[in-house]
Amino acid sequence: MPLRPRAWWLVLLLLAAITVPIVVGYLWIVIGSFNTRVHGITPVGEWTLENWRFLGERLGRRPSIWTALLNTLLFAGGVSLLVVTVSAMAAYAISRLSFPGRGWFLGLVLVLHAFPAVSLLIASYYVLRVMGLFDSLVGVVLVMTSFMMPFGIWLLKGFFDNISWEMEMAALVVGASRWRIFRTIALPLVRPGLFALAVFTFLVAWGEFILPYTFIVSGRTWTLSIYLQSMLGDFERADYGLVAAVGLFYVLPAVAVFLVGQRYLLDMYFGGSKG
Amino acid sequence: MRSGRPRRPEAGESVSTRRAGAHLRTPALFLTPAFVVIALFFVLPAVVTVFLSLTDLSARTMTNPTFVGLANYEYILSSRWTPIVVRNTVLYVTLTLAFNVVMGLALAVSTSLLPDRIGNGLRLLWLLPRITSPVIYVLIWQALLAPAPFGLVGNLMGISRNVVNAHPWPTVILANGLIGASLGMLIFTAAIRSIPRDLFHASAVDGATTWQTVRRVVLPLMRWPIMFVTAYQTLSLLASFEYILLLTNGGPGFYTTEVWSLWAYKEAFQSYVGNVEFGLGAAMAAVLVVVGIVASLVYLRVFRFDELLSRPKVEVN
Amino acid sequence: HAQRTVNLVGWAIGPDDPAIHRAENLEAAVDLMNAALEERGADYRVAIETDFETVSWDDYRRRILLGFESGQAPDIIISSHIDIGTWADAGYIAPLDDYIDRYEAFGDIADSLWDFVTYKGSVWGVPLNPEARPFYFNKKLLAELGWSDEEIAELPERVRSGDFTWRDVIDVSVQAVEAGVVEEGHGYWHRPVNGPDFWHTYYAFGGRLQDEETGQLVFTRDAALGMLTLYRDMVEQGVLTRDLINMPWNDWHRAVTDGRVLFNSAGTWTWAQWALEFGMGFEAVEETFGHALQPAAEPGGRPNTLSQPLAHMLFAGSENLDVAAELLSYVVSPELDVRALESAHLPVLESTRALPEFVEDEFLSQVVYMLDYTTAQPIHSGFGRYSDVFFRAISAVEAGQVDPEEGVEIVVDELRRALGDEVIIE
Amino acid sequence: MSADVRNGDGVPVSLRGLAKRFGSVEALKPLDLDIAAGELVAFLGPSGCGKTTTLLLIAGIYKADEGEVWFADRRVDGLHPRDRDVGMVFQSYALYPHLTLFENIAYPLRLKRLPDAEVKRRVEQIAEVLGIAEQLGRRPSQVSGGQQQRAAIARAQVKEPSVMLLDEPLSNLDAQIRLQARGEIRRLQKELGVTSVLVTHDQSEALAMADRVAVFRDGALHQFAAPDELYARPADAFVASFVGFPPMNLFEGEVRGGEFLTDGLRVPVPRSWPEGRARLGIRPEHVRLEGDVEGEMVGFEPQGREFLVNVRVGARQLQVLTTARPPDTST
Amino acid sequence: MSADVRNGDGVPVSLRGLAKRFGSVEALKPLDLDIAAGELVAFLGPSGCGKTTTLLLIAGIYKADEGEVWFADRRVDGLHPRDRDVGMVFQSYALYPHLTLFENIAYPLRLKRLPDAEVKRRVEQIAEVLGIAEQLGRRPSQVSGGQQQRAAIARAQVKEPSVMLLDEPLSNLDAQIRLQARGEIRRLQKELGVTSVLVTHDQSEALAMADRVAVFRDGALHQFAAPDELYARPADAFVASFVGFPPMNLFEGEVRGGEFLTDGLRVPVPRSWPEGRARLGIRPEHVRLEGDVEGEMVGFEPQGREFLVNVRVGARQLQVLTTARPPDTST
Ligand SMILES: Nc1ncnc2c1ncn2[C@@H]1O[C@H](COP(=O)(O)OP(=O)(O)OP(=O)(O)O)[C@@H](O)[C@H]1O
Ligand SMILES: Nc1ncnc2c1ncn2[C@@H]1O[C@H](COP(=O)(O)OP(=O)(O)OP(=O)(O)O)[C@@H](O)[C@H]1O
Ligand SMILES: [Mg+2]
Ligand SMILES: [Mg+2]
Repeated sequence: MPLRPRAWWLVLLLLAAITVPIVVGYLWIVIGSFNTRVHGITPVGEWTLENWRFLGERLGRRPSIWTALLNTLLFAGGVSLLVVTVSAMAAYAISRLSFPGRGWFLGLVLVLHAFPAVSLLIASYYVLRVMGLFDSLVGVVLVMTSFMMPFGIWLLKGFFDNISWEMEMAALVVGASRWRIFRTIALPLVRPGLFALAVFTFLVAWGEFILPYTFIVSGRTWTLSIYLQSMLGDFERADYGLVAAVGLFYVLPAVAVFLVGQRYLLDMYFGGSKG
Repeated sequence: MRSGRPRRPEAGESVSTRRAGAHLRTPALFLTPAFVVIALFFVLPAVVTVFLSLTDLSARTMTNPTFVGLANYEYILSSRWTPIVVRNTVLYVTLTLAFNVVMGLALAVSTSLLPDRIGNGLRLLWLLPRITSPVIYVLIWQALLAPAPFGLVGNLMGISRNVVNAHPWPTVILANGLIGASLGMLIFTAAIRSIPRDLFHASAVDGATTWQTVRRVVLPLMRWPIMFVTAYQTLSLLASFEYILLLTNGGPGFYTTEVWSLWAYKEAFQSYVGNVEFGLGAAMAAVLVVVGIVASLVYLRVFRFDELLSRPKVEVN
Repeated sequence: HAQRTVNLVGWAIGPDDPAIHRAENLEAAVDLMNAALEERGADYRVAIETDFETVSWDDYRRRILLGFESGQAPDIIISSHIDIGTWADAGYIAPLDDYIDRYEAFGDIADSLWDFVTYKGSVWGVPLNPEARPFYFNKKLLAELGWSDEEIAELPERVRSGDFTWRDVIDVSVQAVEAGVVEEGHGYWHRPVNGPDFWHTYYAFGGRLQDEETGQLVFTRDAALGMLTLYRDMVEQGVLTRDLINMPWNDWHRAVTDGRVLFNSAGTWTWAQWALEFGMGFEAVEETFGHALQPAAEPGGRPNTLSQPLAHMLFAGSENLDVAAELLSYVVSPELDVRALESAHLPVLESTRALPEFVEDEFLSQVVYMLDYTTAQPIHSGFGRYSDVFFRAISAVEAGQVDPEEGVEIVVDELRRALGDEVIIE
Repeated sequence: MSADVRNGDGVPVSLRGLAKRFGSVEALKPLDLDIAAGELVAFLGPSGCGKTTTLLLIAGIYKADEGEVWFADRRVDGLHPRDRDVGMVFQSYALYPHLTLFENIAYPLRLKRLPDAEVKRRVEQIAEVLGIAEQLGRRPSQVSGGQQQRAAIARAQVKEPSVMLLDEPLSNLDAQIRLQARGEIRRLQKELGVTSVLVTHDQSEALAMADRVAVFRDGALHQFAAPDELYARPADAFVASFVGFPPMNLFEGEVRGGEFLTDGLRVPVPRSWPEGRARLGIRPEHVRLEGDVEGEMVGFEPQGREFLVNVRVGARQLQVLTTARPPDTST
Repeated sequence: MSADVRNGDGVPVSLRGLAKRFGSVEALKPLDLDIAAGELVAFLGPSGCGKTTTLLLIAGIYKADEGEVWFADRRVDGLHPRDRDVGMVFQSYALYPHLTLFENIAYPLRLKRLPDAEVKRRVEQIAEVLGIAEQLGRRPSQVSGGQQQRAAIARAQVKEPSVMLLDEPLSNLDAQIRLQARGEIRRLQKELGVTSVLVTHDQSEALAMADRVAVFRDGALHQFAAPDELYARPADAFVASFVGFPPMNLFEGEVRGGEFLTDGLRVPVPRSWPEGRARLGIRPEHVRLEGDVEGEMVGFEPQGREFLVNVRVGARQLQVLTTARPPDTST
């Protein structure tokens, strides 16, 4: 915001104060991953790199963490791509095309968000089975896509709203179809929105556990979340140091994606334009 | 200058019918993928859920469930816990939502007042809870709130109790609130950045302090984003239970922090032995779907989201 | 001549290293079986693909269920014996009576274990990894409290004889707290989350879970009341912290291994866990902890323990049911069975108990007597709900939300509503 | 002047009873207008008078509520914009910011899937004509406003449309460049002979560039005539006041005995004018500050080479444009 | 003309060595400028020359890198904008979209916590003066551009600042309204006697409204003088070409023997001019199309009452403004 107050450091102080708990929490987990025992955030055990051994070796029957990382990248990337594609098309139509029921459709999209994803799991199972998509990555990606789509449509609609109509008109009169305009003009122009959505979806898919775990039964697609969860089964014996290390490893790529994508995320504006 | 030439209806007729067909073809093309996804993964599962809720489907009866009518709904209604769970849900959704929105706003505004680098850094810190795996996030909470000497809070405040158990509600709301705040923070920050610089300049010249500018110009201009976040988060919260499950598991005691979606999840998915009551869980999910739909319809009306739709300036597709 | 390969799939669950043998034994059995097939000149060989699961039971069971339902389940499933009720009712798993008779290897399994896998008159699983759930006491703390070495050494016997009861647990704990040996609330700890350990105490108070004849679930008011009153008293007298429920396991074990808890109920596998994962080493564990049966409720009452063995089950929809069943007969060989020791579980075969590995394992050979006192959870598809309701009542009583009488009434109410005539309230 | 247009590729455009409303707003009342092939017609009028609406109706972006649009003997209303063969230039230029000028200009050709070599040839040719050949590799944001405007024209022109529509193409340009651009557009249009409609609310632009000017107000056509006719013989008071700058002085009064009489002001008029109530318009540059009329100077604006003086005569104010510096310029 | 300003509430404004850079861009080179109390000064110059920067430095939105700003004997750089007592009108108007015009105008008063009645009185008074009393209940998006502009002026004026800053307040207005607005702003400014700075890139606006004009280019001041002086005696070629419309004809050439010589063109000049290389500027309206020079007419634009003719004489092009219609107007 322009006009930084002179006392901005006071604001900073205040913010820093309420941010301390978060910092402390993550400090705990960082320390915990390098020390055998932590009281509060004071390491009282020995310093060790043992907890990070998963970087170099396979733990138990798990695949290499790098395989899990790659799978997660593919999964999150795939979901992200699909969400962006489907949402962009629908959002373009809602924002830019004239057809009866536009408002109704936008409302419907918000209503969809009210469907509790996990509670519909069993029902989704039946649907996937009927479609022959149960036990396949495609099915999981599709279900995941459906969860993120409402957000995507709302987000991108705002972006499409802001494209000048004249650009669209200019393309129309020189002979472009709406589909062509969508691909060659509209999509490039809302690129910040696409990135924002992609980053956001990616971050959500990054953390997803239940879907890939439940809907793929034969063989196993190890994602990082399954990898992490597999260290935390309810067997009273989670190796917390290891879990902390894996947890940190797990969050790092997401942080990187956020850092790269932050400027896009900070451009996702939900005001929409009126007029 | 009028030509006075009669119109040729035949030409007009044929032209306009062709146009009408083409007119809907394009929107249909664009909306088909979304429609397919919606039909397959929202409408169909919702219908299936309603259907399942009328059966006694469970792990045991999965191959041949029997139709039980409204028995599952009667079961829910007759439960002594229903009012408590409803109350919990309302409490959880409203308090967490309030925390999310207020905190999101506070973060967005305050980080916007800082130099970009510092603001970005702080925003990343606040986003961490959202991008951390829930189990790790809850692990952190449990660790910090554990009884002395393990927990920091216990150590600092000399509480020998496990804070999660001693104060389950504040814990649940804070833990969820920190996560939700980041969505508001991102969206509000983006909204603030989209306010023209001139407005800030004008306000300063008009004699406003930064705080006055925030209160009188920035906040009113965030109407849409605030409404969107409120609506979106309400629905998200209604359906969310993961962190409660991991933190308190609905306890301590009888249903102290159990919310509707957690209840439904437990009925439908969690059981110490192999049997789970999908039918009952489906009934609970169906209730949640209805509540969610009603809530979103109310939001759509109250917040007048239809104003966000403007008439397309191009009339052909 | 052409040789077929029969491909099997097997799923197992457990905590990493110590339990990995559950999967590996399946693979080892394949080698044994193939050798036998070769000898026999059979025209096929067996191969198996195993999946060893370490995530939570809920997730594991859900995945199995969807697998069953979609026909994509593995041929061999290792899961808790109590799952048999639900899965047998649904027809997902195959009865094994014929196979048990066909392969004599199964005859080596301790007779008492078959009860765990028998449901509605049929055998549905081949048991593995039974355990006992001892009552542990901290010898050092007792010594601090002024107990002599003899007194401490006698404690397991006192428990066994019914001389040292749950009431005594309270009394000693109160003394310990008063003497400052342990902090308030650190006298006795049960497990912090829902699980089978509560049932041995319920049994101790004379509770019944299942009617032998009808197979219906049973709820014994008096037993429940006794048990809830016990816990209420423990909390009120500062023996058991009211924040115990929902405590992370890690903190629980830390407190115990740090010597801050006088008594606790846990499992045989905990012994190894304390030694290895919580860094005590076997020697220190040996020095610190003593183990006994779970005490009786009344003087002279019967002490007990509880076992929840796993079972190998066969997917009824498997195309290779016979081959899978034959494979199980190779799994039950002593050299594989003995690997149960790795996870501090007990072997299932009589002949394994003679193996030197077992005899040399002091702890396990010391606790194996407990199997004679063991109890089991019922095999009934409504038991999950039953158990959930009961656990909530424990939680509520300990949190001071309700008193034991109310707790019992609520449980009765809930059970009637949820299970109807599937439960007998007595 | 409409006489001397060349009939290049342009087609005559004919609007017949064309009308459009937005809700309760009658953006365009039924309009009949015939534009000759190769002619440049300006649509002139104040903001909101329906100029853009008319243009978009011709282009096919809006659907007409009534009426027809004919390009020569082809009826085009009902056709999709892409089937109408028009080119259009927007006030904002509407260049695609993510494409280079080359790709912007090539866009219509790419849509036709012309071979690359052909695209290159035609883009370079038109860029040459418009003097932006050097800038083809740059993005719109990297070139000046004038160059953007030329790129927009190039894009509209490159597929050689039979009708060219320009919506305030010059209004975002600095005054200096605007003058130059006027000439260029006019020259190009004449060279190519494309029938063109230019929308503007700047009367000097309309007068300078158009063969004929259509003056609109509130969705209705007020006059359609050549520039000099418009200036010399406005059809009504609105046109009179709208065309010409500074605007014409208009007085309500009475014609009596060869004189026009209004509060404190009498102006000799031709005897032939009918007597009675009338409105008189006098252009500021036709008033000379001399003679025996008593007036007070109430406003004064230097205009560079001239001065615009506001004189109060009786109850009336009169705007006078003069090169002579008035004796005392204090208010 | 700066002599006749009234000393109302205005204060003299003095910029001393004021400078500002953005990264490597020297947006404003050290500037000294003295503005008299009650004077209206226009900052004129092409886009990006630093006009807005200077204004924002005076307002206190930007912090100067160097130099001082004095309002009378109060040094204000270092003060927060709210403590400077300035009013500012932005090119975008910067009206608060969520407030009615009334609340927009009342905003500065509310910040001073004036009682409601007083706020109402003052807002209505200034709205009356500016002719937007009827629109006070509407939002900015519900009124026309001209009304928005007036509301912006009202908001800047309502707290009766001692310095008024206007950043291209007219550039978003239609030509007709713009003319009217010029007069209004000027009148209001004179009435109130507030020291004002008007930023514009339109030379006619600067000439028409300002007591004195400061011409900028690339962050540097080129000339600071009264309009007629600027027109008649530009300090350098840049000012000469920038001020006046159509722009001055400028030729490189040589003065020799009382004549200025350039390719194919010779112009008699005063004998007193020094001989040697020189640049000559001739305003288009000072060229008459007569005499014995041979030229070709290459462009022609009717401008309402005049014609702008482009004549090629030898290798040079000359712009001529004439009221006579040239004999043949075809290219
Ligand atoms: N898409 C639309 N929806 C509703 N009203 C519209 C729309 N487009 C134009 N109008 C209205 O129709 C009238 C004519 O608008 P139009 O844009 O044609 O005016 P214009 O002459 O081009 O004005 P300007 O010089 O401001 O561009 C105006 O009152 C305008 O508000
Ligand atoms: N906030 C800023 N950050 C970086 N550069 C800036 C900033 N503001 C202005 N500049 C640069 O400083 C120079 C002067 O800008 P300024 O806005 O003062 O020009 P101007 O004369 O007002 O132009 P215009 O007529 O286009 O408004 C320009 O090169 C501009 O790019
Ligand atoms: Mg327009
Ligand atoms: Mg500027």
